[in-house]
Amino acid sequence: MDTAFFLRWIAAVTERVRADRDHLTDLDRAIGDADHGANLDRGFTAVEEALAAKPPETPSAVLTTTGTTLIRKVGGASGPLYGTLFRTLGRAVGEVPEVSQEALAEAFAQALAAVMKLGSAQEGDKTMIDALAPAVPELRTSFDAAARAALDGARATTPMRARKGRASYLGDRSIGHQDPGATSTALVIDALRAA
Amino acid sequence: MDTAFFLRWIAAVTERVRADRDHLTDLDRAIGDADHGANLDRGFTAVEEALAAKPPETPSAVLTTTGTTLIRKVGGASGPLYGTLFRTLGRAVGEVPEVSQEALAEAFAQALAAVMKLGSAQEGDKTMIDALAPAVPELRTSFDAAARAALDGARATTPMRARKGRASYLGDRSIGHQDPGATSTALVIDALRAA
Amino acid sequence: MKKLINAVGDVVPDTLRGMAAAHPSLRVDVENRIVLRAAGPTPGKVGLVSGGGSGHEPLHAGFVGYGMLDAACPGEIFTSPVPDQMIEATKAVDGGAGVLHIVKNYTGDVLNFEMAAELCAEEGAHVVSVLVDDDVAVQDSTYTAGRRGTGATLFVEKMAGALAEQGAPLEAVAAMARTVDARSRSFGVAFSACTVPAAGKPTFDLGPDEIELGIGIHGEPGRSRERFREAREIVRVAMDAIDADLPFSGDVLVMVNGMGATPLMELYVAYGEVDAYLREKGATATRCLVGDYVTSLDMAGFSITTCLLDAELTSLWDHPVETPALRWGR
Amino acid sequence: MKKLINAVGDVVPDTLRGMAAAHPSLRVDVENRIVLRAAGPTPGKVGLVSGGGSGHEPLHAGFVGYGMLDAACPGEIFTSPVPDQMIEATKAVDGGAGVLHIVKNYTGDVLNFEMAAELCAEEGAHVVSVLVDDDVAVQDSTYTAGRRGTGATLFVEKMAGALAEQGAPLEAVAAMARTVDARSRSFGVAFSACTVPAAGKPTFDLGPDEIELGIGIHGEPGRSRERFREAREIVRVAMDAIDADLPFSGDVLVMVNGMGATPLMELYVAYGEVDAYLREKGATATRCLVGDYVTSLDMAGFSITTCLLDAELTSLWDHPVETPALRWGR
Ligand SMILES: Nc1ncnc2c1ncn2[C@@H]1O[C@H](COP(=O)(O)OP(=O)(O)O)[C@@H](O)[C@H]1O
Ligand SMILES: Nc1ncnc2c1ncn2[C@@H]1O[C@H](COP(=O)(O)OP(=O)(O)O)[C@@H](O)[C@H]1O
Ligand SMILES: [Mg+2]
Ligand SMILES: [Mg+2]
Ligand SMILES: [Mg+2]
Ligand SMILES: [Mg+2]
Repeated sequence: MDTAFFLRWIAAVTERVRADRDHLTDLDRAIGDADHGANLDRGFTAVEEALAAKPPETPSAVLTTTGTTLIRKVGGASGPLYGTLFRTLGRAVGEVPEVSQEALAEAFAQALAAVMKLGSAQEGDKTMIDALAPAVPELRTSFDAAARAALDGARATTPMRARKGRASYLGDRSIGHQDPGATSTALVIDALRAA
Repeated sequence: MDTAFFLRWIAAVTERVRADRDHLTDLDRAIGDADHGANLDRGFTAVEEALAAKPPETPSAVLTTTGTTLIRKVGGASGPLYGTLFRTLGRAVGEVPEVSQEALAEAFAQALAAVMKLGSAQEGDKTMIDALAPAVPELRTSFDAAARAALDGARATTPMRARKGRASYLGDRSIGHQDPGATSTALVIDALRAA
Repeated sequence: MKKLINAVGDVVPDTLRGMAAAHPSLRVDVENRIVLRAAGPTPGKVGLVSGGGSGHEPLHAGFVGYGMLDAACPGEIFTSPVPDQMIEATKAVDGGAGVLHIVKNYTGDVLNFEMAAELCAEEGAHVVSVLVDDDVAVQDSTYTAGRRGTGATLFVEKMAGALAEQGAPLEAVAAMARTVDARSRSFGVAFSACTVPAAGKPTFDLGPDEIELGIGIHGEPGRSRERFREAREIVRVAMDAIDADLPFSGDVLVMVNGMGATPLMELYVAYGEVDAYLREKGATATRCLVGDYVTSLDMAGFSITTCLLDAELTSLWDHPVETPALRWGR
Repeated sequence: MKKLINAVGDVVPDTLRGMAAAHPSLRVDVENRIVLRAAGPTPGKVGLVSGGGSGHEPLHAGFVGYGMLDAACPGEIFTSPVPDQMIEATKAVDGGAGVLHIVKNYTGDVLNFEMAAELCAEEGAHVVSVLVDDDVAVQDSTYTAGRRGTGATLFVEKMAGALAEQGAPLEAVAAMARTVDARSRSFGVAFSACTVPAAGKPTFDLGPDEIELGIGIHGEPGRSRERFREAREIVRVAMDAIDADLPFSGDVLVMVNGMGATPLMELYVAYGEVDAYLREKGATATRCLVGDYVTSLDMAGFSITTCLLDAELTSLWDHPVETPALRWGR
């Protein structure tokens, strides 16, 4: 997968986030503060601009610019978390012109660890980790399998009681709602198929 | 008409005001500040207490106590206006044990003049004057006729454009609503029949 | 009706009890509904008394203290107080230099203050009354009760209060109050009606896209109902109405006042537009207040009050003030 | 959604522009979203930086000035600011004695401030962070993100700010901030949800007889939904929750805070009940604030924040302060 692939991926994510913006915000209204869609839309719009302003020449540069821009523009919990995810991916793939499926899968494993460390969340805490963690091993086999795993993981957050992020303040009242961050993570993974 | 008659009259007014409280407030909501019923109810409840605490021994005392109590307890535009009405009645009937129909009518004529002077309102300004003024001449003949005239006068305020009081701020938008003060005045006059 | 109250009939006394507990600088007579400075009257100083219906908090009781009022008389909600309150207050604050009554121009306030002033005069007190009538939404003509007194009341209380504190005689303090009123104008806009507790429902109904222009401070509907617009345009309507009546020039004191349920954030957005408007007209907002000062219970909306300043008014505005709701310089 | 704004995307910059116009004591960088004291950093004084999502006005920008913050970083509405803002602010206020970051305990605020502090430290700045986590409605356990930071933020900013102004070193100022947080507790109640402009509809729906108990300041629903009750009972629920966590005794600083759409009158009614409750417990409300200080856009409701005072805290509270939203002593 070359630089163009990663640019297509990020473009697809940007498009999906824009399309699903209100849905993500609605999910966040139920158990958060009604801004998750707006946050990611603001962030990826800035990413789009950053990538257009100074087109990166390696896969690593695409991913690092994406991560840094998200950290600089999103704020909230998702800014540092998604920012760390993409920056870790960028560091892990290294300065190469092409990234193998295996190398990408390995980079995602490192990114998952970094995000879990930053947010100190575990699987089952009803966060983006619940979509990311099951997808990572599947990335070795196929994007389709990873996308399915992420989507299933996101859906599986519905009956969970949140233990991290704003939703945790709701205690048992967080049960019965799908986590917005897990939902957007499923979208990010799913967009790999379109790239 | 003796002291007992005037006590019955004020008691009847008190009862009617209580029963029509919400209606009067609703009328005031449309073109005023939604307090006319509450104002009069508070005032006449205080009158009831004052008359019970120190039972007056003449018609004049009944009327003066009523007027003074209204001034002391109502506030708003209607406090001084109704207070002046009853105080003027009290002064005009004089310290006699019985008041003739003619003397009462004459006292009402003086009260009308006093209220018009205090509020500098004319007939047609969409105020309590529009119920009071047509009733006063009829008082010489019968309470029934006076009550009818007051009620007709109150109803006739509906198409008027207010020129005094809060309703005047609404300009043309005051048109189409019956004046709360004229409505309560019709009730005061009508209560003479029950006394 | 969800209100943070105990019982409809207890709102005013409960509010006063809360104020008494919160502000040791005030002496609150809950029974007789009079709010005084705890320190008592200042000998030789003109006393300032104001009052009006409750529901406009912090007006008036929140402006009792050094540099502003000596006493406030809160009436029932939206109902002017009764003469007894004003008479008691007048007696309590008379430091020997006479007492100024600051009266908002409403039939009820005017009549009750008039009765009080007459009775005070009969008892030998020296009382002068000034009317505040700043609301340009009301045509001042023989066909109305005259303009309403709204936001400028705060300006009058502040500047006349400063002059009184500086030792000026009653006539000068009253003249200053009239000057401030003459230089001040207001215009109000409602996004929602308010609910008088005793009435239990909103004073009017507004559709989701409607606003009322030219409202007063008692939940009355305004002069016209219009389509909701962006802040810049709504501010322009209000400022145009004021400018048409008394053109802006020079230094201007501006209050962007919330009606009770409008967030401070939105008031700052509006203030930014007011500031830009004045620049366009070649005038300058040199002093301002942004916040809830003269409210209408839980109404959403705002009002703009302006006062054309000169050096004297500016220095009276800057004079120290120490009240629950307005404080600087000490 | 009727809001006094120009466009959904412009609310934060328009608010900052309004603040800049209204308060010459502030230097507002609208582009980079940083609010500073116009006078610049005080040499030798510890700099205080705070920040968080917008929509809580006057928090934080309204508390920038003598005796409180040196800088505030406003994020998007209810969204924590980004590290760039905090880094710029930290540099701008460093007077050579280091900088204190006052962080409300939310995942977003914590993570972004952490990143900023790391980068500042890499560049050689001396930064210490303190977390504010005063909300007793949230169980503080390994199963939550910990208690939320709400009203006590104001207390921390005020008292740590006073100590910094008095020349104390960074470690002492940070320790004081932690002490104030440890002695402070909050509990919030919503009568209505708020509407985030970008979302366009209320964050939750409440029936005409329902209230949310234990809400935070971001329009999140609370811990439970209950039937509407009179002020005395609602205040008791809030005070009982606080008292169970940190029993009242001695001198207490109390803030009865409006969430944005609750009239001052009602806040005073509530304050009267708080005062009575404390007396019952043998404690005394010796200092208080009643008004809108830490808001949630247009939410109706209120919160109570208390802090157990001692002589030192009382004197830090009384220390002069001169900010747009809190001012006394100068
Ligand atoms: N500690 C955490 N670890 C991992 N993900 C988290 C954590 N806290 C929150 N999240 C994710 O962030 C999402 C919320 O993002 P967003 O709404 O943009 O930020 P905020 O909560 O600051 O408003 C949640 O749905 C959750 O998936
Ligand atoms: N100048 C006036 N002269 C006579 N009646 C008046 C005048 N102004 C107001 N009123 C009467 O008072 C009524 C309103 O009384 P009320 O609601 O109790 O007082 P307020 O207007 O102060 O709230 C009006 O409906 C009108 O009939
Ligand atoms: Mg969120
Ligand atoms: Mg009325
Ligand atoms: Mg009234
Ligand atoms: Mg957020």
